[in-house]
Amino acid sequence: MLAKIHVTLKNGVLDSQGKAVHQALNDLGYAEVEDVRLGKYMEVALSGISEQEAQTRVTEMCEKLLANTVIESYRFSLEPAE
Amino acid sequence: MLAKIHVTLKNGVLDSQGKAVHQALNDLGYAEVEDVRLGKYMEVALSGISEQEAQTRVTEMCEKLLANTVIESYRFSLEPAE
Amino acid sequence: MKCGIVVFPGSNCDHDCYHILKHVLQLDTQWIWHKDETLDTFDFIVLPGGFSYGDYLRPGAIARFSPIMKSVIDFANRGGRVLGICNGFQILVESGLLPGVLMDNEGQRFICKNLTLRVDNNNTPFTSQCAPGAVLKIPINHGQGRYFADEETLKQLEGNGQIIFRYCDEEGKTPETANPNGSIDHIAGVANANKNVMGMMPHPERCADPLWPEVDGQTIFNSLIQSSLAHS
Amino acid sequence: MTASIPITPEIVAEHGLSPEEYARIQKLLKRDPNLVELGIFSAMWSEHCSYKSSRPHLKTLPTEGPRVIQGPGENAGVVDIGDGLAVVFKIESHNHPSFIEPHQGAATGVGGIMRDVFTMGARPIALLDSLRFGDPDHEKTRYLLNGVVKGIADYGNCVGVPTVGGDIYFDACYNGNILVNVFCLGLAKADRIFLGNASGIGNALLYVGSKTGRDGIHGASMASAEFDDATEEKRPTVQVGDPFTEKLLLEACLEIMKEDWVVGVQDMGAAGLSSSSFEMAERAGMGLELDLDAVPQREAGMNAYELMLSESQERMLFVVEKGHEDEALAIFKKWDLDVAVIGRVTDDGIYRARENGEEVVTLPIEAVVTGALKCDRPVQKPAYLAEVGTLDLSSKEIPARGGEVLKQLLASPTIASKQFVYEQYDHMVRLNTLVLPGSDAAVLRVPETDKALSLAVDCNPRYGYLDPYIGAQIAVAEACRNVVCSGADPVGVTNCLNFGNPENPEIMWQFQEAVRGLGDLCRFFDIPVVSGNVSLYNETKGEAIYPTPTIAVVGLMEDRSLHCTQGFKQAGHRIGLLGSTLEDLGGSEYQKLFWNELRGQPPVLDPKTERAVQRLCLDLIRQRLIQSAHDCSEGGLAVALAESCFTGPKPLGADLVLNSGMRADALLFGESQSRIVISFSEDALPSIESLAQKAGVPFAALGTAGGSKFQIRIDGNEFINEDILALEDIWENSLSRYGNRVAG
Ligand SMILES: Nc1ncnc2c1ncn2[C@@H]1O[C@H](COP(=O)(O)OP(=O)(O)O)[C@@H](O)[C@H]1O
Ligand SMILES: [Mg+2]
Repeated sequence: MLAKIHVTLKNGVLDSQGKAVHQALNDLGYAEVEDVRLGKYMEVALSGISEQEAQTRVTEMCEKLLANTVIESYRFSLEPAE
Repeated sequence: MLAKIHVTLKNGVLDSQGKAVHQALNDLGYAEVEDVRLGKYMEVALSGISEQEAQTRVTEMCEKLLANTVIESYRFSLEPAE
Repeated sequence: MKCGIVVFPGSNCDHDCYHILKHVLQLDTQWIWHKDETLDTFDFIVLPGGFSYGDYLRPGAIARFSPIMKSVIDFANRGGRVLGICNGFQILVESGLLPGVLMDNEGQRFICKNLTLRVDNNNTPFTSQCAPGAVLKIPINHGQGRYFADEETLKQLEGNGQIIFRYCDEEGKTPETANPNGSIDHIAGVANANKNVMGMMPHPERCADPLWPEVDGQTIFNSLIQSSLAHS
Repeated sequence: MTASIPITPEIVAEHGLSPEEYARIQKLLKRDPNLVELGIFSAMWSEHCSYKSSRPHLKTLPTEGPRVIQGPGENAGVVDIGDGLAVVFKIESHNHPSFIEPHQGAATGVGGIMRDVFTMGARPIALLDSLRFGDPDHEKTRYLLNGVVKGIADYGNCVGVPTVGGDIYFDACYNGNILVNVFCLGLAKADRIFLGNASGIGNALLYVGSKTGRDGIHGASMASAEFDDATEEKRPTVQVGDPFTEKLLLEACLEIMKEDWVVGVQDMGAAGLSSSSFEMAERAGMGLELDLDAVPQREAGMNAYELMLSESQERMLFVVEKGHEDEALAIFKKWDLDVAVIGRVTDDGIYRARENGEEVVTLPIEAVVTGALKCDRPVQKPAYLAEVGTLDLSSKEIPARGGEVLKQLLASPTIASKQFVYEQYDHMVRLNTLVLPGSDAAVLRVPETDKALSLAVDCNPRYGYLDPYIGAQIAVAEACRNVVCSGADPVGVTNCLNFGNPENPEIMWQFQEAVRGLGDLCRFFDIPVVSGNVSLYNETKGEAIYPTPTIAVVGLMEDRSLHCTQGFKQAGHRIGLLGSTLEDLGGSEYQKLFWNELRGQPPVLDPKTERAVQRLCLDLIRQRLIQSAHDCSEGGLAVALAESCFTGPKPLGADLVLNSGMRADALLFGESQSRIVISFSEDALPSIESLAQKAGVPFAALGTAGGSKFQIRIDGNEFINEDILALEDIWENSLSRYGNRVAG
């Protein structure tokens, strides 16, 4: 099974990296860019557990390690391994 | 319009972050974790251009700035702004 | 007096802290290995700077789960004094011993340079030897030192005197130009509510050897020593 | 299976081997090689590993001296500094990878050179980076600058080795081929130096570090595509570094090196497992037996070809005495590293590697390591030299005032402060950096002694273009002068020779001349060359870079309290100049910026004068007669004076008077060698004058430090009068303004 996890900054937290990329894109002539938000994308390959277990376990992993919930939110989907 | 962009390391490129996170998850008792790959996720808000234009422009942005195409691949989808 | 320095994989200011505590300040100084699970008795513990676990994922995120950290957290919760410097600060924040987070520097670049800090609370075990409002010259060395906390937390920090250091200019003022990394309210160091745990991004161990022209970092270690003496 | 593919002429060509070279392989083996073996020959006989074009020339360098413990030929050079200590150092290039991927290219360059140093048993304590970029206006330059600097910072900072100095030049000759040369210095016990030696029959060959992946497997794109049908995308050939693993590897290596049963060690650099294992066995005159299946692997299904040639980073090969394998494994496991016994030392001089139980490599070791055809490359003096050799100054207008000129020079990224760069590097970790970046040379204390080391790196490529012999000499002279200005005696040199395609006789001539210049001056100064690196083929589309023999010098001072820096210390101090000024405008930054040309002769370098100036300067520092010393380099006297004004504890103005019969632009902006700007308190003047006279060195008092203006009068006329803080702002911030801009 593959957990595809997105970790993004919560609203209201200044995304300085996103801001820098936004600025850079504008400077490069992409005037149509209005906003940029940067986050992390993770793929965690899991084996030997059911989808239901995976739901709980991955939530736990995110809460504990993969996201810093003071400033970040996370969401994930589970897919059969390719 | 919102471009949702995923940038990931190409196959075979050492993912030292993924390796460290993998190890950490195993150490935390998540023995089911078989592999971890880390990448970036970006949301770029665009305005005043058509979807077709956006396709070309976002591709260009990825090639030029958002992805390091020597070691990373990217993919994106375009969605109407929320 | 006995102090300990935790060595995480990737710590790289551990030797520098050791040098200051052991050779300059002549304390009984011990290494604490991250894989150990139990802790000796110590008067204080230092979490040194560096790149624990390569700073992968987020600085401090993986280190906080090192086997030794359980004992360090217990030690802190029992009132033991813990000083986190730079990466050590990041680990304390990730482990929940200190409030807030440390994010990418606003300019997106690593910065190593000398600068000035204002002591905003000298009534702590880490700053008791500083004059109120004293301006200390201490270098920074980090890529992810932008302190952030939400408004409510900030209010609490302010109210409890938990904001220990702020980046400032040479006169102690805090214009935008004196904020190297975009930290909220210029915050460079914070303590927990009990003031027995403190984290700071600047490196006092880099200016505590009388060999160098600048020795302001000594006041922080001296404060720790004095307060530990008073304590024991 | 990789062993069974028949070798066709196309495959041989793909591997960069000539038909003659292939015939030689057949003759040596008395059979056809298989594909794995061919890959090994290809890597080992490449220019990079075999030094086939450069070796005859390098042999002429002076490499010996009473302090030399290890000269060229090992992973790094070793120089005795007394007190039972030795310094281990080397400089190396990572030019091509950095052009393709600046961040990873530069980062892995740092990783590689550090491994070269800790392989020898030394703890790395300092890095220098010598960088060459294209024209600042070239579309890729800013991106490359930022990427390279970030790469060096990410790697060096993480491992915890301070980057304490370096140099940076910008010139259009690097538009298509930047240079990233990184120097590392380590400290070791003089009697605990480790060599890359695989001796002792039955001893174990230990692999340690990261797992092997398919990183940077060159020369065989076609061949490897064939055995890897699962490839969805073309495999990237750049290596990616992991500084965290390097840090663990460093600590683990230093820990295991306390043991007496460590026989030899070498890092896996270019050509990975092949070059390290072959070279170790060759040095010991032994054979090796390897089990490739035991090699820790990052990806599934790797074959012998890939395992032998992968350039995955952060890997080392150890030979440990038989019976101590378990102790060795335990130490590496303590540091969470991948480790495995992958082979044994044998006595027959043959290399045997097995894959799935089948022998896929059977090669005579000595023939592989030393058997490359020596090339006696033809040389020919380049045609361009006749064209550019002359410079007619009479047709050039002399500016009436110098303020604007000075401002433009200070803004030139080659001259402007490099603070923007070195602030991104941790230059303080380990508490040894006595003089931080920003002075002529970095000064590091030697822990537990009163000594200090001084480090500088230099090379002006324009001088090398106009005359590679003199260009190389000036590079040595200037690097030594920088070290001397800090108060140290030069004790060792390492060099990185960056040139174009050696198959072009004109390039080969440049190379030969530069090596001759380097050798001659080092012999004259009596400083040994203990290590080095050669990087050839630095060109794109037939456009070669200018000859760039980068020179790093290590200096030693017995009493670290006698170190000196370049900034003026207080108002009222007098300012003077050691050495004399000639009309040296050829190759200058002034010539490039204002006349947009590069022609004439490079500055004159008289070795005797240079030596006299350097000795006098050291004398003055050691007798505590001077408060600052700064050598004159790019931008000439005016820039050197201004820099001394900016870099003291507080910026200071200066009031200066010059008399001369020469063109004002040559006087102020010409780049005459063997000159040092000094400052001193009034009462030291008579002693300085008399010492200078005794030494036969011209000395002139120029004026006084202080005030808010930078003023220069020439023969009674005001030539420059500018606000010092305005000048400082230009110098201080030009490079960061450039680097922080995104486009245009
Ligand atoms: N790439 C770099 N990395 C670190 N420090 C650098 C770099 N380039 C220049 N510096 C530092 O800036 C100062 C001035 O360098 P440079 O202009 O080359 O001086 P000089 O012309 O006297 O040799 C030196 O202290 C040098 O170490
Ligand atoms: Mg220079």
